[in-house]
Amino acid sequence: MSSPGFKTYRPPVMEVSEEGDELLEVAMGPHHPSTHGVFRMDVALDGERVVKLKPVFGYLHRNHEKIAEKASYLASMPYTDRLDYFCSLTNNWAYALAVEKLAGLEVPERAEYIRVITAELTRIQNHASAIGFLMQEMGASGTPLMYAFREREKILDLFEELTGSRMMCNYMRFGGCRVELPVGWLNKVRVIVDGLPRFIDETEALLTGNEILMARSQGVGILKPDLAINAGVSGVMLRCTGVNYDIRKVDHYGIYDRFKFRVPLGDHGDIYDRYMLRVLEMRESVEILKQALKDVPAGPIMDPKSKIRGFRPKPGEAYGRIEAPKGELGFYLISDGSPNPYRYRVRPPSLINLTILEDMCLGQNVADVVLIFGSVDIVLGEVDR
Amino acid sequence: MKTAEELLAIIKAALPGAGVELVSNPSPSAQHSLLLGSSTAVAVASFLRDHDELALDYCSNATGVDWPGKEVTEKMKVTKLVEGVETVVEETVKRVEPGYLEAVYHLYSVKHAHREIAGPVVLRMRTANRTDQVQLPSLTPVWRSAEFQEREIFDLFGIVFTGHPDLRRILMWDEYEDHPMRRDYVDPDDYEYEPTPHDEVLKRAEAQKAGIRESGVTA
Amino acid sequence: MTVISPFWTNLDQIFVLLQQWIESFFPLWLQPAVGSVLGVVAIVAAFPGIFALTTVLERKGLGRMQNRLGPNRVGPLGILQPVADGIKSLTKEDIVPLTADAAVHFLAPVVLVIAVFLGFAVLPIGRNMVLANLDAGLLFFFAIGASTELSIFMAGWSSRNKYSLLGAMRAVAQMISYEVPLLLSSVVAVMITGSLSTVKIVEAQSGFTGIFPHWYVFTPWGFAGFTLFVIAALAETNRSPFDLPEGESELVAGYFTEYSGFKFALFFLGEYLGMFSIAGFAITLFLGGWGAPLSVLSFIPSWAWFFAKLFCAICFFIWLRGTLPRLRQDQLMNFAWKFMLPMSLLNLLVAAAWRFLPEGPSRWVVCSAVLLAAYVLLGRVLMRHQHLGARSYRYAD
Amino acid sequence: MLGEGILKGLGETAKNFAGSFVSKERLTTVQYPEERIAPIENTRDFPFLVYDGAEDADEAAKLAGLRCVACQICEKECPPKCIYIVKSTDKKPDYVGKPQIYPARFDIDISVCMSCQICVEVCPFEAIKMDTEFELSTTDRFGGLLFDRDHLARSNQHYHKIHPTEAAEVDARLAEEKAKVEAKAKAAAEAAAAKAAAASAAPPVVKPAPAKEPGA
Repeated sequence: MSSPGFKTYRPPVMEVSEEGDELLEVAMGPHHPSTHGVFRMDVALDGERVVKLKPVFGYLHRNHEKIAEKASYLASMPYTDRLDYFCSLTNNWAYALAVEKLAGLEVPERAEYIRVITAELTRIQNHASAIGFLMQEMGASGTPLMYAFREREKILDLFEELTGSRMMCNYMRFGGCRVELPVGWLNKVRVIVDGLPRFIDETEALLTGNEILMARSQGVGILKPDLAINAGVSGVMLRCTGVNYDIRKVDHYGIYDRFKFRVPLGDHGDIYDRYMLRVLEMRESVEILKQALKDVPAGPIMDPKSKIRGFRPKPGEAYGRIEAPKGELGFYLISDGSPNPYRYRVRPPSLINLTILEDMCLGQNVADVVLIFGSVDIVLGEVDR
Repeated sequence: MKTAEELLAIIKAALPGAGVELVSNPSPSAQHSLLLGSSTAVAVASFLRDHDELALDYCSNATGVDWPGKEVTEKMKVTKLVEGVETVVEETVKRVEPGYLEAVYHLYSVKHAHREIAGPVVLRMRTANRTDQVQLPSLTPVWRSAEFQEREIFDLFGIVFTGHPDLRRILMWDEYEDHPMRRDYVDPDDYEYEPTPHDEVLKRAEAQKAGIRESGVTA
Repeated sequence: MTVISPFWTNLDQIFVLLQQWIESFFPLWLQPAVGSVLGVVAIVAAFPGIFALTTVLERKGLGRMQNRLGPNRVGPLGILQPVADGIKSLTKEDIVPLTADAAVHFLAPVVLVIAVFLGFAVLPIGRNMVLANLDAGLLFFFAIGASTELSIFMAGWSSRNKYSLLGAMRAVAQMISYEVPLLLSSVVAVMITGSLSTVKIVEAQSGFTGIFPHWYVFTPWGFAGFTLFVIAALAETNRSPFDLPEGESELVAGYFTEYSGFKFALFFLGEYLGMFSIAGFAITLFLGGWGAPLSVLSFIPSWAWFFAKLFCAICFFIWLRGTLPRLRQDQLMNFAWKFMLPMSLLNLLVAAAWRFLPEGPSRWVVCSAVLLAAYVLLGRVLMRHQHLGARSYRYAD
Repeated sequence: MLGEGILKGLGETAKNFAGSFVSKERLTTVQYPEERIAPIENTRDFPFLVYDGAEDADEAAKLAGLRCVACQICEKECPPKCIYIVKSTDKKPDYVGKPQIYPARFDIDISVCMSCQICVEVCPFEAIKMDTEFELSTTDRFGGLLFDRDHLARSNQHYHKIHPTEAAEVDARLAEEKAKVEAKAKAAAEAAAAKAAAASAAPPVVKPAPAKEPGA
């Protein structure tokens, strides 16, 4: 197989717009301050207006699925932390859920409660960071981002106390969790959860009424509901168009049915709606955490009969999915009875939410392309896998 | 949501000509799937999407699976003349099952999302073989969400989707020839190996370094 | 004027006395030249010093607003940070692109800094402490201020770089379209004072009724003029919500992309000095120049008051930079032509009405009512035209 | 009304600015080399091998106390394959006294290791644990980041220092196992002694049925 030598770089052919004047070809990325990682957008500009936009992926592609096929089921768990490196606990949970469906494992009560608590904490710190990065692109020089990171640090310290690492938690196992809660951990979580509404109020006071934010984000990057459903968009991007589809309510996975929480919906499908939905979802997550922290039952955190090594699910296949902060994160596993999965597929919410990036950006101003892209809230580890 | 059997019955009733079979799934998740014939796949897909009661308008996941040809050794009872006497003889026959590439789609309904708990409706399409006939009809016209995912299947598995608006490689660079996710994929050896301290990785790194040192090209 | 003890008057006039003392060493025919040279040396020393202080102040202020410490490693509390930055910019290699027009590329920062320094000539820093007491001081300032756009376009054009040209075009468009409301909002103070000379404008505001000074900002048209002037000043110096040219997150370019080393530092210096001079003029026109805020406090030297007010203006600029996101190019232009211009024109009318209405509360009510009505009306029309506004959100059942 | 939201936002940053001088909540900087965050107990950075012995034991004592029996389970289970074990030919007694193989060479390439602690999870002999030492920068990219057995071996006291509760549990389990093994050994020794005594005391006239030792 001859290795492809690097041919000399061929500059993209200069396209001509209908009016006949040349389009300005701008390649935004991969080394670009506002592309959330290595990601390139080939944008054709007619003056300030975007005429064509082609996203280019693959800079961070390490073929996580091929590695998983060669490794055991357990060995892939730490790699799921590296998918969406902002929300490692929800990635772990999605993978564990899919394997539990594949092998039909039960999860004890206490582990379910721990899963909900850690997942909602992950959702809050992810939404806070997403808002911070969006404001950073809008020009507010880091202030909202620093407030978001101040809260995120507290939550990451909680994760470090529980799992041993701030972002690479590797905490869930097939049939439960890996480590028992350290003494006093739940009280620390209660203290931090009580402080969160104050942070959300501070963010709302700083940003929600801000006229410049309204001017820059209302009516920009509008997404229609039927296109969103057809394009498989999920998470906040789908709900901002008014579609009521939250997998916690649809699939009833975990023990979310025991908690009373609401799902905010937007009506305009623009950047301001996505910002507001993330703020309101943070408030709902705080409600869930308050209810979950009230009665965490005692008991084992791991299904006693599940083995750590030599885990061989019976042949068959399963598709499990959860409501990750960025959208619907799914794992599709085919097992052939051997300790290695025959096929291991990750359904990345970020990649599929980008399918309609071009539809949202056409005709918009070039300054808005960065905002629309920021409001989708993607992470390249998950897009490129 | 209906079970796979009921779904099959509905499709058979509505589209008699559709070549749809049931593929059972032994795992406890019991997510059985429907194998679509490639000729009528798009028709069945748009039927499933537009059917007001099923309304499978949300294609959550589209992925490829590679099933290489397997040698199947079967024990067959063969009556054979052994020294003139009719006897039943156990014989092992080695048969090579032809391999194929498969595209799997998981569908959900957003319109009827809050009815009862619904496992995904799984559709499968299989190519004729793994070498030359690797065409499958693209379902992107039916579900736009399959656009990037079908490009990824083409990039990593090599299934050519006819009718896809913009079939290009999505993850690997355009000049790349091979398809990495196939079971018989061989790593190109021009990677600069990060020499780890042991076994074949180390040997390969040294060989490559030696190779580079001789040819004078700096690493 | 309340009686002020000689010690304080001497302190107030210390620089003037120092200048006269030095002049005494020179022959009579040489003294005016030496006087102005001393004035120039004072300005060239003082304001770059303030620039150095402001860079630290800005980074520490932004840090404190964001719950973190600013730079505190270089010198106690980070005071020597500007020295470090200065040395760094001096030692950095000064790269000039091959295709760049070298002469114009070199001249651009020089023109900018010279133009900005000239602006300080007519700025009254203290009681009879102004370098050039021109009768048309304000006119001189705005004429010189207009040439900063020239240097920016020179920088953008000469770098032969697509992005810096785009950045320069945007910067020039923004500065020119905000030049108009800047001038119109300052004309108000000129109308009431009846003179273009900055010294006279300051004197017109130096009286006190009771303990409150006669600053123009405490009148309805003065307050409106002040806010319009400050908003236009922000746009003139590419600061905070209007830092479009160099703060572009999409084109990642500004007109000084191709500059590095000391030339980049010169642009930086030019921008900050522009900020000081325009803040100085806002103080001169509306905040009573070197006047004391309360008659009781007028014993404190006049130049101290000027620099105190300048310090407050700098903190205000930093405060805005830490809070506000950036406007888009077309919104910026709309805001200038559809909101700032009508408001400043209306402000002229209101000032005229103020001038001819009899004294007393009726004048206050009429003027402020007109201004408020215009503000709310224009604001609502502008917002409704783009149907912006707060939204309420429904929840799934 | 235009500008109202902006003023509210300005108020917010002003509150934070003023607050940063007053409340600890609004100033979160920890000036790293001088100030340090309190060490969190469960932190995991890179593995180390546990040996039962004094903190400053010499090479031989370290090896003697090493718990690792070179079963290579961690080498198989390690996702990025960064552990490399060469078994020894001879055996050495382990903490219970039973002769066990020990690793002649035990390398971990910490430039490859992603500190996921799966080796700790799957190790049946409590021989490898996660350290909390993270300032490990070296100038040598290959040799410096390749830790050999002696560099990895750390005493049980060190383990107690960094992970107190976990270490206590592990010691309890090992002690209990040791007690069980000793009890069985003692019981077996008594049975053998009893049999020997019975055989030597009287010529085997009649073979007394050996008393059935209660199952250990």
